[in-house]
Order: sequence, then C-alpha cells, then structure tokens
Amino acid sequence: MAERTHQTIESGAPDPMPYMHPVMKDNYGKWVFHSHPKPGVLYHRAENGAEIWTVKAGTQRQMDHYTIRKLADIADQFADGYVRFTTRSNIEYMVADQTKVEPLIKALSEGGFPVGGTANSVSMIAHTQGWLHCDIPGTDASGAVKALMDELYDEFTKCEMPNRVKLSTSCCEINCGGQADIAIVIQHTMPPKINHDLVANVCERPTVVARCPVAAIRPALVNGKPSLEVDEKKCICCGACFPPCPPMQINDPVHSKFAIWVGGKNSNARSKPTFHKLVAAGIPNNPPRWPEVSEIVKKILGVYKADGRPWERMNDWIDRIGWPAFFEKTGLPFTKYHIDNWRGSRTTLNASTHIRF
Amino acid sequence: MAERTHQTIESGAPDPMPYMHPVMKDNYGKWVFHSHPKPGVLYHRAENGAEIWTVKAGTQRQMDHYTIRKLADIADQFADGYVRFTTRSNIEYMVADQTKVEPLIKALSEGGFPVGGTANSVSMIAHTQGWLHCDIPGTDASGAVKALMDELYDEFTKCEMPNRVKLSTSCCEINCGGQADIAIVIQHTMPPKINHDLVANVCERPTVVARCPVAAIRPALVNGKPSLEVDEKKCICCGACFPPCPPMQINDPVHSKFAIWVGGKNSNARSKPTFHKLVAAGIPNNPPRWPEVSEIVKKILGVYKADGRPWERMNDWIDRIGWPAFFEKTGLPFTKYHIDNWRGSRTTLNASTHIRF
Amino acid sequence: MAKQMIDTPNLDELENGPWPSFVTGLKRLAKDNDMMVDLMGQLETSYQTRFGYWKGGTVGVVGYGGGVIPRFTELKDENHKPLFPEAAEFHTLRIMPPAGMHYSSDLLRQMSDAWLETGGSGLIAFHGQSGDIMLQGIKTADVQRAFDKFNEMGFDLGGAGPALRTSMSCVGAARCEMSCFDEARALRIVINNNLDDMHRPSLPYKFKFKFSGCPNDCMNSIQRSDMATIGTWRDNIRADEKLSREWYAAHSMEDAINMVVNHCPSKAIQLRKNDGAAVAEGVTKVVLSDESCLEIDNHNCVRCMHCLNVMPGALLPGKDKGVTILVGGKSVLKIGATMGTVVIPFMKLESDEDFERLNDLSRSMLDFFAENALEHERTGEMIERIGLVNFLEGIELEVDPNMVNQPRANPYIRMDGWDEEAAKWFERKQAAA
Amino acid sequence: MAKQMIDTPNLDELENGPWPSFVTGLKRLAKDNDMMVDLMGQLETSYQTRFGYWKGGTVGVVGYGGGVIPRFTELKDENHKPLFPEAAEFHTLRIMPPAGMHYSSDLLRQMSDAWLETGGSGLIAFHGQSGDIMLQGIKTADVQRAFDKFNEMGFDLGGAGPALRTSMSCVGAARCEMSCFDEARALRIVINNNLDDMHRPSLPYKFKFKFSGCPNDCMNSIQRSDMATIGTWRDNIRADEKLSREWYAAHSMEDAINMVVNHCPSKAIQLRKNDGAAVAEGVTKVVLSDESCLEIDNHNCVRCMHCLNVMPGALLPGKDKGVTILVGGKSVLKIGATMGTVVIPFMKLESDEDFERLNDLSRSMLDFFAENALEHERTGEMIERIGLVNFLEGIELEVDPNMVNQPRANPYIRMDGWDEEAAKWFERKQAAA
Ligand code: SRM
Ligand code: SRM
Ligand code: SRM
Ligand code: SRM
Ligand code: SF4
Ligand code: SF4
Ligand code: SF4
Ligand code: SF4
Ligand code: SF4
Ligand code: SF4
Ligand code: SF4
Ligand code: SF4
Repeated sequence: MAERTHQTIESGAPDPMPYMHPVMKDNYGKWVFHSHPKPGVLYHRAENGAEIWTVKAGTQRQMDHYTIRKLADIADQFADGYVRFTTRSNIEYMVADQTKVEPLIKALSEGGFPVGGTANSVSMIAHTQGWLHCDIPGTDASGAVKALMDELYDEFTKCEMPNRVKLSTSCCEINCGGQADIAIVIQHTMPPKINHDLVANVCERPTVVARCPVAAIRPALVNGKPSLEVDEKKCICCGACFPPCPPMQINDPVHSKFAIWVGGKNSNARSKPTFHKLVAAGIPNNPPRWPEVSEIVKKILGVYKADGRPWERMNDWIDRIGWPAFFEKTGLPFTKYHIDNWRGSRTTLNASTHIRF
Repeated sequence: MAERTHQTIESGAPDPMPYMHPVMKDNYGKWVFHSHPKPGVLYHRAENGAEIWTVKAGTQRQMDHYTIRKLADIADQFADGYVRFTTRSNIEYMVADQTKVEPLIKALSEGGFPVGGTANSVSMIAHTQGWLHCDIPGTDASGAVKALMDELYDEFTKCEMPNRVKLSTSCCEINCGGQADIAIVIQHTMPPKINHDLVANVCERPTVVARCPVAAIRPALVNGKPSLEVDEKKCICCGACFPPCPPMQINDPVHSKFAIWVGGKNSNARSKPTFHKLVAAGIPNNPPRWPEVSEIVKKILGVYKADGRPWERMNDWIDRIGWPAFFEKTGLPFTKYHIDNWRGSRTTLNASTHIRF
Repeated sequence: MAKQMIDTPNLDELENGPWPSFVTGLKRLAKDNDMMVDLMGQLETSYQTRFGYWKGGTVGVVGYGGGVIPRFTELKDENHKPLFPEAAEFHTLRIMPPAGMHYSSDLLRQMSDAWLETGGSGLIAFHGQSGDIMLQGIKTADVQRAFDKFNEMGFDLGGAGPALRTSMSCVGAARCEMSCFDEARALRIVINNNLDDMHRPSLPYKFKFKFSGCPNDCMNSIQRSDMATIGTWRDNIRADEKLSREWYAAHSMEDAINMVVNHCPSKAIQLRKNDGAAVAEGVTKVVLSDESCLEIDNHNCVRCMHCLNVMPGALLPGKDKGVTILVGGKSVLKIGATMGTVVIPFMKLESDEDFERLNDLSRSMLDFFAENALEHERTGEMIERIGLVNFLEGIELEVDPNMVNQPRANPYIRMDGWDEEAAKWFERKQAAA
Repeated sequence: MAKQMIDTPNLDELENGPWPSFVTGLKRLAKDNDMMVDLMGQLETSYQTRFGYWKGGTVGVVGYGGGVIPRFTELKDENHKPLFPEAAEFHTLRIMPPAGMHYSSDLLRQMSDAWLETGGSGLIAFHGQSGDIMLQGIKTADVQRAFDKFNEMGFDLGGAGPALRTSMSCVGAARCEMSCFDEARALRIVINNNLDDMHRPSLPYKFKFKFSGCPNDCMNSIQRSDMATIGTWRDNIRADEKLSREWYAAHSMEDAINMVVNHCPSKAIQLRKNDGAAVAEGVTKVVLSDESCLEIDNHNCVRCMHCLNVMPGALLPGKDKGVTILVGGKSVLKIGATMGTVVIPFMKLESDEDFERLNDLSRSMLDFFAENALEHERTGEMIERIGLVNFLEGIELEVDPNMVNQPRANPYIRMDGWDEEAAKWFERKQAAA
C-alpha cells in the first residue's frame, strides 16, 4: 500500500441537503398533498403551492458504472440533475416542471429502465448478495430477481394490484431481504455435512455450539481430531452454524430448496405489522431462471389480484378470506410443515370454532 | 362398616329423560325460537308451536337439604315439578303455562331466591371450595361470593349490562373457577415457608421438584434431614408445590392477596375465546366480607355498564377502547406486573405503532 | 345431636344481605347435626386466622379408586386431638348428575333423604365446577353406605385424581334452538364407555370431556376440557322471514348495522336493497323490510353465532349439522391456561355410526394420553411438548388449515419430506372430489 | 486488461427479458477489467454447481475495525491455486449515503470515477438492504486507497460486524406530507454521535437504528432495526374540506364506506349526516358533500395511517407531532424474527433539546446493550431473555399500558411490590395532571 496522503475524517452519514432537489429542500417538512397521476409517476404539492413530479424507474441494483453514468446523464438531460434511490433500489427523478415528465419517461424507457413501481404495483424485489458476494449463500439473489422481475414486468409498470406489493428474495434462511408480501427464501432441508478435517483449524467450537438454536451441536473427537457432531434428529437445518464454521456445509445443490412465504407486512396501515408465513416449499433451486419459483409467485399474485379488494394488502386479503381459502384458491398443498412447532407456537393454533366451510 | 347388601352398578352418567320436563322431552332437538320476556324469564318455542317458559333464580350452591326441599316444593306448587341447574348453580323452573310464571316468580322471591341471571345481567359467580373443603385454599370462595352477590344483587335481577357478565372466584391460583369476564383469584406474593421437619415424611420429593414451573425447588439436607429448598429469586409464588407438599406453606394471612382479572371469554361469539388478564392485585384477603374486592369489581362493572355498547362483552369493549383507556376509566394503576414475562410473552407486547392518544 | 353451637361472629356477617346465605344453611343443619356444629367451628377459625385446615388422605368405595375427596382436619390441640372432633372427617362424594342437570322435584327430595339416612351432613352443592353433585360432609365409616344408596337409585360416582372426570353438556337440544347435536347422548356415550378410566384412576393426570351444542359454548368446553365437542354446521344459516321482519320492526336500521353487521368478525354480512334479485350460492338473504335485507356470505362466516344470538329464530344454524373437536383446554398449571385447539374441523354426529366414531375418537384420545403424557401432565401440555402434528399422527387425524390461525412464520423446521406430504394433500383432495 | 472472456452460458440467459440485466452490466465491465472476467467465471461456476465460493477474512482501513466485507475465493485447483485468480480477492466497501439517499447526477459520476480510479471493479449497488452504497469488488491492496478517496469526498464507511450499523431514513420531510419529524436530522444525530461503535466494533452483536416519518414505516424500521423511530402525532387528524370534497366527488359513498370506514382497525370512523352540528372534543369532521361527512374519533384512532393514505391531503397528521420508539426488531436468528415493541409511546422531536434527548436515548440503548447482551445476541433476544421490564428499568423508562397488546394472562409473577408500583403510577398521574 502506497503511503497515505489523507487523514481519515470520521464524517458519518452525510447531510443530504447538498444533493437534494431545490424544490424539496425549500419545502422540507411542508408538503400537504400527493397523488398518483399514472403508474411510475408521483405528484406532490407543498403548503405554498410548490409542486414536484417524481418519475420512478427500476434498476438492477448491482450496477456497472456505465449504467450509473447513463442514469446520471438522463438526470441532466431530462430532469433537473437530481435523483434519489428508494429502499428497493428504484431510482426516482424529481422534476419541478410537469412538461418534463413525459420526455423523462421516454428517455428512461428507451434506456431500458422500466418506469413504474409506484402505488398499487409490484415494486422491485428487495434482495441480497447471493453467489456474487456472500460467503454463505444457497442461491443467487440477483439472478433469481432478474428472472422474476422479467415475469412481473407488467405488474411493475402497471398499478393493477389491490394495494402495494412488496417482494423479497433471500439467498439463505438468515433472510437479509426481510419480511414481505411474498418472500422467496432458500430453505435447507438436510443437516450440515461436516468436513471433520477442517473443523479444528477453522472453527471456534464453543461459538459454533452456542449458535445452534436447538442445541443440536456438541463437541466431539472424530478420527482423533477435535471436531463437532450434529444430532440430526434435533437439527432443524437452519444453517446458523455455517457462518461461524464453513466446514459445516449446509448448502446442497439438490436439497437446498426454495420456500415461499406470504403476508408479511411492516407498515401499520390497518392491521398491525405481521410476519410472512410459509405457504410453499420444496421448490428446486434451478438457475439460471428458476421457473418453478416464478410460477408459484405468479399464481399467488394472480389470485390476489383477482380476489383482493382495494387497499387490502396480501395479509389483509388472507385475513378476510381465511387460510383454508388461500390454499384452496392458489391450489397449493397444505402440509404438516405449515403447522408451527417452534417456541410459542401455541398462539398460532386455532383455539376457537371459528371455521369457514 | 356394615356388610354390604348392594352390588355396585357402574351406571355412569344417568339418562336425563326421566327427569326432564315433558315439553322439553317431546320437543328435544326441535326448538326454533327464544326470547327474554323479562329479567329472569326465558321463553322458548318449538317447531310445532309448543312453548315453554323458564324462570331462573339464584342459589347459594352449597345448599342444606332444607333449602333443597324448599326448592323442590316450589317446583311442585308453582311449576310443573321439574327443575334444572345451570352451570352456574342457578336453578331453572320450566313451565308450560305462561300464567304460572308470575306466581312462580313470587314464590321464589318470597322464598329468598333472587329471580334473574338471564341475558345481559350479571349471573351467579362460578366458584370453588375454599376453607369449607379444599386442602389448599387461600381464602373462602362461598363467603367471598355471598358478599359480592349481595352487592351485585341488582345487577343479577336486572338486565342492564351491555351483554352477559360471567364472574368467577377461585380460592387459589389453580383457578378451578375458570376464565371469566371478571375473575377474582387469590394471588400468593411470597415464596412458600417450609416446615423442614415434616417434608421427609409427607412429601415425595421428586414429585414436588417436578411440579415447579420454574424449577425453583431442589432437594436439600436441612438440619440433617432430607428436605427441599426454594430458590426465592426464581420462585413465582404460584403455590403449585403446596398440594403435593403441604409443609411448603404458601398461604399467608397477610401476604396472600386477591388479584382481579378481566376480559376472559369462552364463547366464540364475535371474537375468539380469550383468557382473562390481570388488572388489579394486592387486594387484602379480608373476611368475612372482603369489601375491597367488591369495591373494585363494582367499579369495573360500573364503567363497563356505562361505556360498553350493546352486545359487547367485557373483552369486546376493552378491545374497542384499548387497555390504556381501561386503566384510565377505572382508575386502576398500571404497573410493571401487568407486563407479561412468562413464556411466549413476546406476543403480548405492542409490536406496532397502534397507540391511542 | 345436642352439641352446643359455637360462636361464629365472622360467619354470622354472611347472613346479612339479600343473596341466599350458605351460612344460614349451615346453621340450620347444625341445629341437629354435631358434625355441622364442628364444621362451623373450623370454618369460623379459618375466617379468623385466614388459613385452611383440611388435608387429604385415602378414602374410597369398594372397587373404585376415585370419586371421593377425603378431608381430615388439621386443626388440633397440643395433644394432636382435633379441636372440632365431629368434623374431623368431612369427605365429599362426587356424584354424576343426569346429563344436562335435569331433576324432578322427587329426585331432589330422594337425594336429600338418601344423604341424611346414610350419615351425610345434609349439605349438597349443585354443582361443582366439573358438574358433579357434591355431597359434602361424611365420615369414612359412612362413605360406602352413602354410595351404595345413591348407586341403588341409579347414580354413580364421578371422577377424581388422575382419571377421566365427570362431564358436562349444555341444556342444548332440550331447550335451545342453537343446538347442533344431541349433547346428552354424546356425553353418555363418551363417558359411559370409558368408566374404567374414571373409577380406577391410572391416567397420567385428569382428562375432561365437555359438550356444547353450539359455538356459544355454554359449557366453557374450549377452556375447561381436554377434549371439547362443540356443535356447528356446514351449510347456510337458515333465515325465517317472518321473524326477521318482526325483529326489524322492533328495532331499527342503526341496530341492524351496529348490533349485527358491525360485530360480525369476518365481515360476512352486508346490507343490501331488498330488490328481489336472486342471491348467489352460499348466500343467506335475511329480509328486514320491503326495502332492506342483509346478505350473509356463508363461505366467509366463521360460525361465531353472534348474528344468530342477536336475531334469535330469525336466523338459525344450517341443517347440515355436526361438531368441531378441540383438544387441550385446561387451567393454569404448569404452562399457563390453555384453550383447546381444533383437531377435527367438522364431523357429523347424527347416525349411530357417527356416535360410534366419536366413541372411538375419545378412546384414542385417552389411549394416546395414557401412553404419551408424563406424570401430572395434561393433554394440552403434552401437545405443547410433542407438537400438534405428532399428536395428530398418533390419533390418526389429517392436518387441515382450519387447525391454525396462520401457518408458521419461522423457518425452523426440517422439510425433507415435503414432496410426500404435498402428495398426501393432493390425494385427499382428489379422494374428496 | 486483455483477459479472454469466459463462456457463461448460464449467466447469458439472464440477459434476456425486459428487466435491466446485471449480467449485461458485468459483461460491460469485464470488457476492460480482468477482475470482472474472473468474477464472471466464478459466478458462472456457482450457477453450474449451485454452490457459493467465497470466504471471509480480515481486511480493513487504518483506524477502523469494520466497514469492509472481505471476500476471498475458495474455488481453487488441486494445487490450491485460485481458478479465477483476478477475482481471488473481491471485497466490498460499505459507504454511507446521504440520509434519504439523495444524489446529484454529479455525485453519481464522481463516485463512479473515484471507484474506478482507486482499483474498484466498477460495480456499485444502490443500495444494500441496510442502506449502504456497496462498492463491490476490490483487492486488499487497494482498499485503503479507495476509502481515502471517498472519505475525501465527504463519505464514510458504514457498519459491519458486531457494531452500530448504517442507518436509513425515509424520504419523509423532503417530499412526503405524512412526515412527522425531521428524519434526516434524527438519523444523523443518532448515527454521527455514535460512530465509535460503528468504526471500532466491540458491541455484543450488530445494532441498527432506522427512521420512518410516519407509521406507514417505509423503512421497515419496526422489523429491521433494533431501535425504530417512527413519526406520529397526539392531537386530531387535520381535515382539508376542499380536498375531501374533491376526493368524494371522484369516488362514491360505497368507496367511502368500503375503502375508508370499514378498514379502520379501531372503528374510529363513522358516517354522519353533514347537518352543521358541532362536533365533540377529539372528533375530526371530514366533509364529503353537503349531505354527508365522516367523523373520526381521534381518541380511539390508533394512528394506523390508513384513512390518511386513502384520502391524501384531505386528511393530514395532527400538528402535535412526535415519535414512537420501538425496540428489538431483527431477523430470524436464533429465536425467530421479531418486531420492535413500544418503549416510548410518544416523545416530541422538534426542538434541539428533543433531539438531544433522542441522542441520549440512543446512547443509553447502546450502553445497556453493550453491558447486558450475550455474545451474538441482538437487543430483541436480550429483551426476551431478561424481560421488557428489566430493560425499561435499565434505560430508565416508565411502564405504560401502550407497551402491551394486553396485560398478562397468567399468574406466574411475584407481586409483593404491588403497593409501591401502584403508588408510582398514581404519582406519575398526579405529576402529569
Ligand atoms: C420511496 C419510498 C420511501 C423511501 O424513502 O425510499 C416510499 C414512498 C412512499 N410511500 Fe412507502 N415508500 C417506500 C417503501 C415502503 C415500504 C418498505 C419497502 O418497500 O420495503 C413500505 C412498507 C411495506 C410493508 O408493509 O412491508 C411502505 C409502505 C407504505 C404505505 C403503507 C401500505 C399499506 O397499505 O400497508 C404507504 C401508504 C400508501 O400506500 O398510501 C406508503 C406511501 C408512500 C408514499 C405515497 C408517501 C408519500 O406520500 O409520498 C410514497 C409513494 C411512493 C410510491 O412509489 O408510490 N408506503 N413503503 C419507498 C419506495 C420503495 C419502492 O421503491 O418500492
Ligand atoms: C449485504 C446485505 C445484503 C444485500 O445484498 O443487501 C447483507 C449481507 C450479509 N448479511 Fe445481512 N445483509 C444486509 C442487510 C441485512 C438486513 C436488512 C437491514 O439491515 O435492514 C438484515 C435484517 C435485519 C436485521 O438486522 O436483523 C440482515 C440480517 C442478517 C443476519 C441475521 C441477524 C439476526 O439477528 O437474525 C445475519 C447473520 C449474522 O449477523 O450473523 C446477516 C449477515 C450477513 C452477512 C454478513 C453474512 C455473514 O454472516 O457472513 C452477509 C454479507 C454479504 C456480503 O458478502 O456482502 N445479516 N442483513 C445487506 C447489507 C448491505 C448494507 O450494508 O446496506
Ligand atoms: C343455562 C345455560 C346452559 C346450561 O346448560 O346450564 C345457558 C343457557 C343459555 N345461553 Fe349460555 N348458558 C349458560 C352458560 C353459558 C356460559 C358459561 C358460563 O356461564 O360460565 C357461556 C360462556 C361464557 C363465556 O364466554 O365465558 C355462555 C355463553 C352464551 C352466549 C354467548 C355470549 C357472548 O356474547 O359471548 C349466548 C348467546 C346469547 O347471549 O344470546 C348464550 C345463550 C344462551 C341461551 C340464550 C341459549 C338459548 O337459546 O336458550 C340460553 C339463555 C340463558 C339465559 O339465562 O339467558 N350463552 N352461556 C347456562 C346458564 C349459566 C348461568 O346460569 O348463568
Ligand atoms: C370441587 C372443585 C371446585 C368446586 O368447588 O366446584 C374443584 C376442587 C379442587 N380442584 Fe379443581 N375443582 C373443580 C373443578 C375444576 C375445574 C373446572 C372444570 O372441571 O370445568 C378446573 C379447570 C379445568 C381443568 O381441568 O383444568 C379445575 C382445575 C384444577 C387443577 C388445575 C389443573 C391444571 O391442569 O391446571 C387442579 C390441580 C391438580 O389437579 O393438581 C385442581 C385440583 C383441585 C383439588 C383436587 C385440589 C387438590 O389438588 O387437592 C380441589 C379439591 C377441592 C375439594 O376439597 O373438593 N383443579 N378444577 C371442582 C370439581 C367439582 C366437581 O367435581 O364438579
Ligand atoms: S440472505 Fe444469507 S446468503 Fe444472502 S446475503 Fe444475507 S446472509 Fe448472505
Ligand atoms: S443447521 Fe441449525 S439446527 Fe442444524 S446443527 Fe446447524 S445450527 Fe443447529
Ligand atoms: S381454586 Fe384452589 S383452593 Fe379453590 S377449590 Fe380449586 S384447588 Fe381448591
Ligand atoms: S411456589 Fe411455585 S414457583 Fe415457588 S417453589 Fe413452589 S412451585 Fe416453584
Ligand atoms: S351451547 Fe349453544 S346449544 Fe348449548 S345451550 Fe348454549 S346456546 Fe344452546
Ligand atoms: S355467525 Fe357468521 S355471519 Fe353471523 S356474525 Fe358470526 S361470522 Fe358473521
Ligand atoms: S414513512 Fe411515512 S413519512 Fe416516511 S416516506 Fe413513508 S409515508 Fe412518508
Ligand atoms: S388513522 Fe386512525 S382513524 Fe384513520 S383508519 Fe387508522 S385508526 Fe382509523
């Protein structure tokens, strides 16, 4: 490493003001109205009548600098030189002049950036690192998301869902992607295979033992070497032992499968925030396009779209029709695995005669 | 014991038909309508137009045979010779002839049996054995109930509550009295005092150890004798060790207090069945009339009566107004003890911004 | 018979007030019963010291291991002599009542007589919280005699200890239009075929069955029994136009909305114009007036009973009746109180075969409990420990989404059998189709 | 710069379809960047074998213990030589964005330039799920250089490891009428005063703060952060008659009922005649037309946002704004995912003192966490282990019924301090009155 010429400044999170569209800066905290003129477009009005239009477009999140420069150029040419990214890696262009909206949409569309993702559309999928960068992934997140967004393109560019739809994809059960209306998460189905030769060198054994949520790991001598042993009857294949101990290989090209969860919701609108629930599993991890995943996601979205009432998020809809109807309408099988048996699961059982026939 | 002349017949639960009012027997399973002509009176009509009036009256449950004979005589004189008891120890007289209703009411009232307990009244309190018979009671149930029903007499004989009100009283935390709109239960606040001289003779130590829900009991030698020891920091004073080991005295004339719980509901009407929740504690165990208990119960009932909407059970009402308002309106203090810390308590915390101001 | 009454200043206070006084009753008995004189002495002492003075023991009748709750006094002087010797033994006999708790006046008198004749105190509780007639206060020497007398009259001891317990069923079919099955018959079949488990206690802990004719659950069966049998129906709610118009005439539109529509937990009821339009499959039309009606979407109705309760007779359960079975309700020991949870969403309960199936089911429950529960562990605790699925497999029931409020929200499960389990579902669907 | 492109038949499939392709981007980079050629080689291998090939390690910048995610390849030949040597090191730098993720086009270009100049791959993710700009793909030797460059531009590394993490705040005040506080200011105060815990990781495990301007919680803060700061208000919802009439004109009575009234979780909205009658205290009147209006009972409104969302502008948060603080949200390890739960129902967040209080609070949270959590235990897990009450006492907050959905339903608690605790409540009430 060459000699440093710079003295670190622990500057922390930067002030956004220098990078904020002037109309937003001037009316900071003074907005009073918004509407959705069309898919991909937002309109906001401030107290003093100031107006701003936002055009929102999808990106691939993991962007090469050429793409970034292209997005910057569009900002300069068709918008006012300012953008922001949403928490779902969509890009937003703000313009103070309504007449810029259509040219901007055109430029983005022609540049390959789908305009949409606002209001009651399916927004971009929150996703994670996968084979591209993570050290414990069971699949690739960017790839699965690209494949799925290709299929959901129309739902991104139109606003035809009962309410906003938020999807997430995660490349291991840790689920960095988060709770979502539909979450697609790899699910391990077999206990870790242990490379006993490596354990002693690579793993701090007490740490690994402590990580297991069901106390299935114990220290053991294998072939005379200190290693670890898994009680396979107890093991719930969560993979939590793998990060601190990579010789406990949890990923399996055949047996790590996708599971699909629905009805997660973080907002407080109407119902309280709630976790997503398991609906489908055993779905093959099938790169490069994971068609089996897309099929089930599309099926669920299709039923929700047809059956949900305006403003019902996925969970609100299911609350209304009931889980039996959800499985009935989507054609997904209900199995013993759907019945929770984790701590505190008693509260998930139907302790009532409230039953729909 | 004299020589037996009888050979036991394990006859089990008897057939009710021989003891059932003929109109009920004839129309068994064929009823189509009921109404509440007045407090304490029910009217039922069968498919074929057959009618029956029921007059309901309170009893003391633990009855001397004179009382029972008096009730039987009233049945013969003013009703058709049939009665039934409800699950709350109220007695019901069925008459096929409407003109018998008023004389019957008169006879019951004059006989000292309050007519009421139907529909949206406060029914008789489900209660338990207490000092009269149980081996582990912290108080007397019949006494506390008598004292309280004296105070609630008007609410029993009138139907002025938003919906049915079901109360229970239990003489120890085991709560044989059950879940209720308002439940009054003794609550121990100090760990058991152990009479170490007796433990070895009276208690099967492993059984006692196994009964403790928090594993606070361990075998120990005290003064050279095998006894038991309680980790007082862990102990939650539940009293579960007392039945298998009476030398672990949990009852305390000063420190065993009453607690009051509200919002329990077993029916599936509207909301799912739900447990009662702690609202007040530290209430002295003050025989013979326990005025402090009555005062709080009456306060809660008064607020519910004024504020509840028709058909709202206690829990429905609180669901609507929220727990902060419940404490506000009743004037009861909210303390750290109200916050659940038992297993699975996470689900009882407010994991949302749903807050009323 | 001539023992001097003891001063009971505390108990005396409980003779005041309008509610019937058990103390007055005790005093009446004490007049010609020494046991009751001493009983009042001990009770008054409890009121003064705030302590109970009974301990258990072993007392029973020939051939039975339960049904009597023995009580021996612990209130003794320095020489270990009972302070109140006549009440030193004060046992209770638990007697099972006729299902539904029906009595003729004669029966009540016969019972009173029998109790007195055989040495009983004259005190009877109608009823204990489990539904027993509690004959309270008898000495060890008289227990067999008293039991024999009641048994001759056709009555039997109920449960106590780690045993099948006395059961309760609601008045139901005898007088209630909500009733969806013959509660008394169900109770008697289930209990009377398993009396061995009641009379010779050898289960891990107690087991209770309770029977309610509809989801109003007047027996609190969901909370107070290990297996609850609760009536319900599968088809449409029935509406009686005459009665619904009458109801509306006596009420108002506000009442219809605020009392009925707004309280439906699954928003299955909607207000409509009464325009003569045909209703869709699964919809019950409830005419209020020439202008208005309610429409109940029966496929989304959760059979909560509320609208039927508010408009009695105008709305009635459907005709395709049956029961829901829930398992695991119990009181507070050792995990906190539990409610029963659904293990059979619906089964018919009409034909002899249906009742036979219920009988088999209750036997399977008891057998599985006997074999799998730990000592002093209730069914609900056992299920919490082994998991509902293992319980279902043990008693050979199929999983169903009606058993859960929601599917699991955590990935902590090994799912390598997914394909087989999914196949089972599709097979069952096909078989049902 | 001249490495031959590797065949990537699997990845190529991801160039099809309308959604922007990251593969196309990778290829573009690979044209003049050997690291990216080899990166594609390794990624293609993963697609074929369905295995990942990265392992961690230790790479950082001077003075910092975190902020870089080191990645070393494990895809090696029999001689332990990397199969794709140019991508054998492929670290990520986590850079904190401006709060709210605002950028000028110039800044985007400057960042691209800086990344390329200092040895970066040219690949940048906007943004990682925690909100970092992820500069993806750099060798160990270049890490310091790249950081220095960005640091000169005014940017700092984010969090990684057992540390305070990069934070997120919603667009909020910058463009949203729901915003109830200055989200960016709150974020910067909390994060920038605790950078030591970010840059020198020594907490038991990670700690995340997130900031959402209102209960719509566009940052998912309740679920994805250890301490969530969410905007709310205490006074009445504000109504704008012009906008509400416009909304109604564009909709219908059915919409008003079905979309607004019926979805209110606490039934706080009622339809009324617009008869000019004065409304009660705490009620917001929302005029729909000359005939009809809605009345919102603000004391029963739980600030869910729904009606405001459906009728934007017509309804606005009140003026007495502030925040609710919730603690303990996190992902699935080791007890299952958790939501944050309320620890401060309401606090003002307007004046400098208010922000100072928030700052103190966040410091207390971190300190208590540092002292009390076990290794690799998140705040939510710690609270589950020690109980919410102990946590509250630790950070000196008072209990409040808004913290629970319901009081306890079990008697498993020792309550000998009842009188003192009750007294505290009354004292606080009195002090507040
Ligand atoms: C831009 C963004 C905030 C940011 O700082 O980045 C944002 C912006 C807005 N959100 Fe959001 N939300 C954003 C992420 C979220 C998230 C988090 C997420 O996407 O993971 C949620 C929580 C989702 C959940 O519950 O799991 C979220 C829940 C909402 C809701 C509540 C929806 C509901 O009914 O549950 C509203 C209210 C509404 O729909 O009117 C809302 C409303 C809005 C409004 C209308 C607020 C306003 O008045 O400006 C904005 C319109 C955006 C649009 O595209 O229609 N926003 N919003 C985020 C855009 C993400 C994206 O590109 O899709
Ligand atoms: C990069 C990122 C995914 C992405 O592609 O966006 C990510 C990637 C990793 N996460 Fe994450 N997490 C990322 C956001 C999250 C989030 C979302 C959030 O912050 O809002 C969560 C859920 C919220 C939470 O904090 O619980 C999340 C929950 C986890 C967990 C589970 C923590 C738990 O208590 O359950 C782990 C496991 C751990 O820390 O041991 C984890 C661990 C990891 C590790 C460090 C895997 C490991 O243990 O080695 C991953 C490094 C990948 C890499 O090579 O870069 N990551 N992780 C996100 C961070 C980017 C950024 O800095 O902006
Ligand atoms: C007689 C009795 C059954 C028996 O076999 O003994 C009974 C009888 C009736 N119940 Fe009940 N219930 C009886 C105990 C119960 C119980 C259990 C209890 O009291 O502990 C419950 C469950 C309570 C709970 O949720 O914890 C109960 C919950 C109901 C409900 C549902 C109320 C609700 O809204 O939650 C109804 C429906 C109604 O009110 O119309 C109901 C309705 C009725 C009806 C109207 C049924 C009918 O059509 O005949 C009967 C009217 C009785 C009356 O006095 O108004 N009954 N009912 C019980 C009388 C007890 C008493 O003396 O007070
Ligand atoms: C007599 C009675 C109260 C009453 O005055 O009505 C009663 C009295 C006793 N109950 Fe009970 N329970 C009575 C109904 C109940 C009920 C209600 C019910 O059956 O619907 C319950 C709640 C439901 C349930 O089964 O959980 C009940 C839950 C308990 C429990 C807690 C069981 C649990 O799993 O949590 C115990 C403790 C035990 O069994 O170890 C218990 C134990 C006892 C014992 C045997 C105390 C003991 O361990 O020595 C009491 C004997 C008192 C006596 O001297 O007669 N009793 N007990 C009730 C039985 C009368 C009858 O046979 O009709
Ligand atoms: S979800 Fe798992 S594999 Fe994917 S980035 Fe997060 S920790 Fe890595
Ligand atoms: S996979 Fe999970 S459950 Fe299995 S041993 Fe590893 S940590 Fe334990
Ligand atoms: S509640 Fe307790 S003291 Fe009372 S009868 Fe039941 S077991 Fe005995
Ligand atoms: S009172 Fe309860 S918690 Fe305390 S030692 Fe006895 S059984 Fe255990
Ligand atoms: S449970 Fe139902 S059927 Fe039985 S008495 Fe109560 S309301 Fe009638
Ligand atoms: S019985 Fe059905 S329709 Fe009637 S209130 Fe209950 S759920 Fe609604
Ligand atoms: S959280 Fe609220 S204030 Fe922030 S962007 Fe979303 S809707 Fe607006
Ligand atoms: S913001 Fe308040 S009034 Fe509006 S829907 Fe939510 S709870 Fe109801």
